[in-house]
Amino acid sequence: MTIKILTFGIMRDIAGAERLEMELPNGANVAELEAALALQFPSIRRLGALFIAVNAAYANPDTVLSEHDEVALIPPVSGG
Amino acid sequence: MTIKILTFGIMRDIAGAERLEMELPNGANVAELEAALALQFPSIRRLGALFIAVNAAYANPDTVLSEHDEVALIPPVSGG
Amino acid sequence: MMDIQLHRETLSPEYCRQYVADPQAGAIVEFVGLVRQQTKGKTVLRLEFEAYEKMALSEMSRIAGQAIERYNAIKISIHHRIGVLQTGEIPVIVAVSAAHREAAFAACQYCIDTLKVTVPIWKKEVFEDGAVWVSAHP
Amino acid sequence: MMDIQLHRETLSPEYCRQYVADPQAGAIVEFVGLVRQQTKGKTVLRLEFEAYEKMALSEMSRIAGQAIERYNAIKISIHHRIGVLQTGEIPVIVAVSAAHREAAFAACQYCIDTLKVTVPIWKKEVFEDGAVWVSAHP
Repeated sequence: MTIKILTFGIMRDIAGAERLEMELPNGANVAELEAALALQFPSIRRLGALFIAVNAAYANPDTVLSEHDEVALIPPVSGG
Repeated sequence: MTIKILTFGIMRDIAGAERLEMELPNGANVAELEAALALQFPSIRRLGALFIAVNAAYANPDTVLSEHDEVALIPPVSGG
Repeated sequence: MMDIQLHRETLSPEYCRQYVADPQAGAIVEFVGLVRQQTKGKTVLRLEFEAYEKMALSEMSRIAGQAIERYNAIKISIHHRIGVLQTGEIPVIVAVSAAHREAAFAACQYCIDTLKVTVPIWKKEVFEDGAVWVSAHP
Repeated sequence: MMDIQLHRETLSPEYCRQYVADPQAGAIVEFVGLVRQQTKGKTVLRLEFEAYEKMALSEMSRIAGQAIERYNAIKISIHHRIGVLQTGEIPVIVAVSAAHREAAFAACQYCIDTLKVTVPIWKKEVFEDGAVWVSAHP
């Protein structure tokens, strides 16, 4: 399946794009997405943290993804 | 010596006047003033507290008074 | 720097906030008191504040100076109302600026907490069936 | 009740304070962030804030809801700026009303502390010699 991904902050600089698409096996979860991202963008490891949001809420590693989800990469926030 | 005294809040109601004068021996201190006040106005004992200010600052019991001082009776405050 | 005032007219939170703004400040915390309609279940008609004005100003200045020193606050503005206040009006404002928010919160809370204990201002609550000097009796 | 907004234009502390005023409230505490001239000794030219807007609004609403529940706050207003900000401008406002001041202070501090940890908003500091995403690296 194709997962559509939004990028923000430094993660957008690392990805070089506002939107990514990644191919994952059907039924893949957030942990598998994280592993695929770390392979494609090794500099993610130097971030303080990287959280995944699914449909605008923080997701757990075992959250299962589907093609209709809005997935976002959330590097360390710095609002306020 | 004659000590001029300002009253505020409930202490003004107890004293029945905005200003009092009390006769004290020369060299009397704040503790002696307090004792004289308690004799003249027994209901002071029912207050939560009564502080004495001398020249617009909180005074200690052993602060010595003089006729030129501005003395004020400070019942429990409730500003804010 | 500090700005300490007693007023007989409406207090202005905008004024106090703008006073404490500063190029070095990353945070402003402002406390605004309000006269509530009810106290302990009884309807308040109005409040009457009186102050030993000279000493109230010097005590508020002392408190602001302590807060600047202890918490490294940059600027503090404390305005207190005196006279008759209706429900919804503002009896007191404390605005504090600091480089960081923790200091601004701590200094603002210190000022209002200490003001309520030491500043010679007295509040009379007026109800339909009488009036009381707040805190007068234990 | 809560009022949660993201804005591209100047934020208004007056608006937020007036939103939270309430006949049951005895205290309003308002936190106002300011863009400082200097950070870690370097002169900041400007800040650039970006947000995952939909999620930022829902996270700020969640935080306000928790603060109302935990601290018995009455009303909360949280406004956050996005886009380009100059020195002295306001990136964020948190205004809270409560019956008593302790709750208003605690709820306001909870909201801004939590906002800084969980709300998906990112700040880029722009200096003469470059720019950094704040907090990106440990």
